[in-house]
Amino acid sequence: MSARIGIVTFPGSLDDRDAARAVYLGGAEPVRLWHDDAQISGVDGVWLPGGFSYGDYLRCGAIARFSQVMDTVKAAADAGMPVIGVCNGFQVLCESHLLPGALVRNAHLRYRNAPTRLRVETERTAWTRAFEPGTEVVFPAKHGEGRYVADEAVLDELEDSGRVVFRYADNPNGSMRDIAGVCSEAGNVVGLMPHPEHAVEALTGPSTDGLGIVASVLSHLSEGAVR
Amino acid sequence: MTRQPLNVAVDTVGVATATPDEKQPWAELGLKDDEYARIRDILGRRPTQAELAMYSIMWSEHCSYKSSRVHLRQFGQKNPKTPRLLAGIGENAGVVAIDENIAVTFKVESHNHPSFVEPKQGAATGVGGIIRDIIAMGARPIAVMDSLRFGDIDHPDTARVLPGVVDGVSHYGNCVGLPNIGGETVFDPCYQGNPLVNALAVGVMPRARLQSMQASGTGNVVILLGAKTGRDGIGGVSVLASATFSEDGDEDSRPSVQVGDPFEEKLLIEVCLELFDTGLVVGVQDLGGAGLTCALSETAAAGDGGMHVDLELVPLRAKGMEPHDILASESQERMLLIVDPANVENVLARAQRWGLLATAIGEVTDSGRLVIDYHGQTVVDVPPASLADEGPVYERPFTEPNDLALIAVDRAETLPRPTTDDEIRQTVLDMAASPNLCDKTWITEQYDSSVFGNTVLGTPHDAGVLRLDERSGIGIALSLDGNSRFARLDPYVGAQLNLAEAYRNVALTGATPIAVSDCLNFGSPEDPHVMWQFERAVTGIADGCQKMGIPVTGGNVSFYNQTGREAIHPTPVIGVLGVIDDVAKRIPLGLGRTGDTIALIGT
Amino acid sequence: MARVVVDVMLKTEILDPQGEAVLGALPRLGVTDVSSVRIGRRVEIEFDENASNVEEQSRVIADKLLANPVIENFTIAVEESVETGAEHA
Amino acid sequence: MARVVVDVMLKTEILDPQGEAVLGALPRLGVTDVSSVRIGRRVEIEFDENASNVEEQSRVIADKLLANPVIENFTIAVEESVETGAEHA
Ligand SMILES: Nc1ncnc2c1ncn2[C@@H]1O[C@H](COP(=O)(O)OP(=O)(O)O)[C@@H](O)[C@H]1O
Repeated sequence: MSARIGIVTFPGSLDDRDAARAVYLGGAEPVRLWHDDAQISGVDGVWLPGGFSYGDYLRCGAIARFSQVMDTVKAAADAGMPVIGVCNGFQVLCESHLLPGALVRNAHLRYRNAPTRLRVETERTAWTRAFEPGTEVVFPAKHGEGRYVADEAVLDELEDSGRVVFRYADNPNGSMRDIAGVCSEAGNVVGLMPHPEHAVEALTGPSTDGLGIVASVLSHLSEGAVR
Repeated sequence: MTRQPLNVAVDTVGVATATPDEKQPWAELGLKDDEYARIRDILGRRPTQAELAMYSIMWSEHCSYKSSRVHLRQFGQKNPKTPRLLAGIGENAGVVAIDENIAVTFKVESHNHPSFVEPKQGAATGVGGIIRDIIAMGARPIAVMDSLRFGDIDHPDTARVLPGVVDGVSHYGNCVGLPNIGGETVFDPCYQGNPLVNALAVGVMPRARLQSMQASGTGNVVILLGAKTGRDGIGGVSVLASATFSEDGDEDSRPSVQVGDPFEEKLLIEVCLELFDTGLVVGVQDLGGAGLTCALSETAAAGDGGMHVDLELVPLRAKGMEPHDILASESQERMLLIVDPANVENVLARAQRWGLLATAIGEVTDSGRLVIDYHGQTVVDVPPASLADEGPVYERPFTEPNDLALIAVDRAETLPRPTTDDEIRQTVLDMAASPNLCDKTWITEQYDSSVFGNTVLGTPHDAGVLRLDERSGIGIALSLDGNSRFARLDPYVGAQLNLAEAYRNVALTGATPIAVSDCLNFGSPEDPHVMWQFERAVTGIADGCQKMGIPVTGGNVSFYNQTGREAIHPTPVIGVLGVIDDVAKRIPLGLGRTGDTIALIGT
Repeated sequence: MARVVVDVMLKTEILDPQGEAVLGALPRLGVTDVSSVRIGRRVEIEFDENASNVEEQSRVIADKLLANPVIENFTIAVEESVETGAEHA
Repeated sequence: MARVVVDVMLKTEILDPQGEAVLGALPRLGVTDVSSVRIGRRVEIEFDENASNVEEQSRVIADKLLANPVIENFTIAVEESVETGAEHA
C-alpha cells in the first residue's frame, strides 16, 4: 500500500488540488483533510498547501494557526510525522511556531511570480532525502509576503545545525541569508516558499524537480528517519 | 408632503396610492419624462421610492442596453448555428460544449469607470463580478484574462491608475486562486480620463451541471448567500435619502465605492459548486452591478410566477439603510439561490460549514408580481418583466463622423521611412522601447499563472492554453484582443481585424476557434458619431463571425467613456475561445531550432 | 525631534475584510464579546530636530501619500518628544 | 461600550520596506526633513456593552493573534467611551 499524504484544505487554500496531483504523480496517495478535522488518523504525512487561508488577512497564516486541524498537526509533528508547508503552508508553520522565523512583505513590496532557482542545502530532512545536497532545482515562486526573517542568533543556529533546507540562487524577495526553506530540529517538518507542486509535469511547469519532494518522503517513510 | 411617523417613514405602496402628486426625483435618477410616465402607467399609480430606484437602475443604459439592443440583435440573427452552443446571448455568460461531457463558459466585461475612481478596488471588483457570472452558469472558474487601456504612459494620472489597476487584478485573481493566462496593455492619450479595464473569466463544468437563473416552483425559497449588504455603490439612488434617516447615518454617506473580498468569493465558488453538484438549487443568479434589484427581478422574470421578499431579512453591514438602499446596494460577493423548501436546511448547513452567511429572504409565488415587504409593509409590487425585460429601447440617430475623410488622407505611405542600416536599427530599437510594444513583465509577473496546474501556455504567448482533462488531454485556447486605432479609422473593418487577430492567436496554438465574447467600449450613445461607430463595429463583428462560422455567445457594452465632448476611440475588445484535442500538441511561440525554415504566410 | 503619528482607517461604510476576518477568528481564542474589529494603518513619522510646520507637512503627507481619500480617513497626532507606551514583546 | 486600540509595529531591527518606500517618496512632495517612517497596524476593537476584563482580553488577542512576537511589538490603549479625533476626509 502506498503512503498516504494528507492535504489540508483551509478556507482560502488554493493549491490543495495541485498538491494532491503532485502527491499522486509522485507515487503516493493523496488524502483530503479539512481545517475543522479534529483527527488526521490514517495519514503518514501532511502537506499544508499554498493559498490565502482565511484570506490571509492580518498576517499570512495568522488565523489558520488557530484551526482545529493545526492542533493535531502539531501533535503529529512533535511525534515525528513528516509535515511540509508550501508558501502559505510555510507561513502557517511559522505562525504556529512549528518552524522558527517569520515571513514578511517582499522587500520590493509586490507580489511576484517567476520560476526560481533554489539550491537544496541538505538531504537530511524527510522531504529532501532523495536529492543530492547542492542540487539546483527550479520551482515557481509566487508570493507577496515571502521574505524570511529571524533573529541573527536564530539564523546562526539554523545554519550551524544544517536546518537551512533551500536557498535562493537569485533572492527574489529580500529573504535574510537567501533562505527559501527551513526545517525543524528533527528534520521532519519542512517549510518553503516556492512551489514544488507546480513543478511536476513538463507540460505545465518549469521543471519536474518537485517530484523529488514526494520521492523523498516516500523514501523517508519506507526507510525511517535519518536524524 | 404626507409622511407617516418617524420610525415607519417608509414609502409604501399604500402611501404611494394615497399621495399620487408627491414630487419624485426621477430626472435626477436618470429617467426621462416618458419613462417616468410609463412607470406610472405600468403600476397604475406613482412608484414608491423603492420602485423608482429599481426602475431607474434596471432601465439605465448599463442594465437595459437601451441604446445598443437594436444593434446587438444582429448577433442573434447572423450567428452561425452550431450544436456546441448550450447557452447564448441573454444568459449570464455563453456556454459551449467541448466534448460529450465537458462544457465551457466565458465572458468579457468592463469595469471602466469604477477603475478610474478607485483603481485598485475598481479593477478588483471587476474581476470579482465576471467570476460570479461564470459561477452562476454552474461552472468552476478556471482562469482570467485582462485587457487594460490607459492614457499616456508619462501622464501623472497614469502613475496613479495603472499600478492600482494591476494591483487590483492581481490581488483579486491571485487570492481567489485563478491563473491569469493573458491579456493586453495599451497606452493612448484618448484613454486619459477614461481608462478601460475589461476582464474575461472562463469556467468549466460537466454539461449536466448547467444552471438556470429561473425562480421557478411556487413555494421555493429565495436565499441570499455571501457577504452582508452595505452602502457600496448606492451613489445613483442617494438622492432618495430621506431626512428622517440621515441623523443616524455616517458622517459621510456619499456614494461609496465597492470594496472586494476575494476570500469571500473563493468561499462562494466552493459552496456554489458543492450545491450544484448535490443538486440542491433550482435556480441561481449572481449579484452584480445592480445588486438585489437586478437579481430579484431577473430571476422572477425568468421564472414562471412571482416572488415575495421580506427585505428586513437581508443581513446588513451598515446602519440606517432604507429599502431603496438595500435594493440598490452593489455590495460584492453575493449570490441569489432558489431552493426547494425541503433542501433549505441542507443548503444553510453547507454554507455554514464554509463559514458563509446564507439567509432565506423570500419565496417564489404564483402571483405574477414581484412583491417586496419591509417590516410587514409592502414597498414594491411590480410585474418583474417590466423591470428585467421590458425596459426602454432607443433607436438612436447615427451619422458618420465628418473627420473620417480627413483622417483617411493621412496614409501610411506618406510617413518618412528609415532607409539606411542605422535608421532601420534605430527604428527597431524605438519600437521595442515604445510603451505599447515594450516588455510587460512588470505587470504579468504580478499575476499567478500556474495555480490549478493546468496552464499549458500563458503569458507571453499570444493565446492562453488550459488543459481541461488530464486523461484525454483536451483543452481550450483563449485570446483577448482589441485595436482601437484600426477601429477609429474604420469601425467596421477595424472590429473585423480585431476579431481576426484573436481568431489567429487561438488558431496558432493548434486550437480550433469555436466561440466569441466581446466587450464594446464606446463614448456617449447620445452622440450620433459615436452611435455610428458602434453600429459599424457591431455589424463588422456580426458579419465577421458569420463568415468565420463562430457565434458570439455574449459580452458587454460600456458607453459613456468620454470626458466632455472627447470620446475614446471606439474600442471593441474581442475574446475568442478555441478547443484543442490534446494540449500536449500545442504550438508555442518562438523560433524553434537552428536550421528550421522560416516562412511567411498570407499577404 | 518631533514625532507624528498618522492613523489611517477605512471609512466606516467601507467593507473591511481584514477586520471581519479577525472578528471571525476571535471565538477560537475564547473571546466572544467583541462586536466589531476595524484594521487600519499606523504611520510613525520622525522629523528632524529643526523641522518646522511639522503638523502641516504631516497633513500633506497623509493626504497625498498615506491615505486614499476615496475610501479612507486619517487623524494626525503630534508628539513633541519621543515617548512610547509600555511595550509588550 | 469599551473601545480598545491595539497598535502593532514591526520591531525596529526588522526592515520596513513600506516605511522606506514612503520615506523615499517624500521629497517629491517637497518634504525633506523627515528622518524615518515606520508603518504598522492600528486595530480598533469594540467590545459589547457588558464585556468584562476588556484590557486583559485585549492583551490575549494582541499577543496571540494581532502581533507576531517574532517580528512585532504592540501597545494597548483602552478608551472607555467611543471618541474619535478630528477627521479629515
Ligand atoms: N457586446 C455584446 N455582444 C454580445 N452580447 C452582448 C453584448 N453585450 C451584452 N450582451 C449580452 O446581453 C446580455 C445582457 O448583458 P449583461 O447585462 O452584461 O448581463 P449581466 O446581467 O450578467 O450583467 C448578456 O447575455 C450579454 O451576453
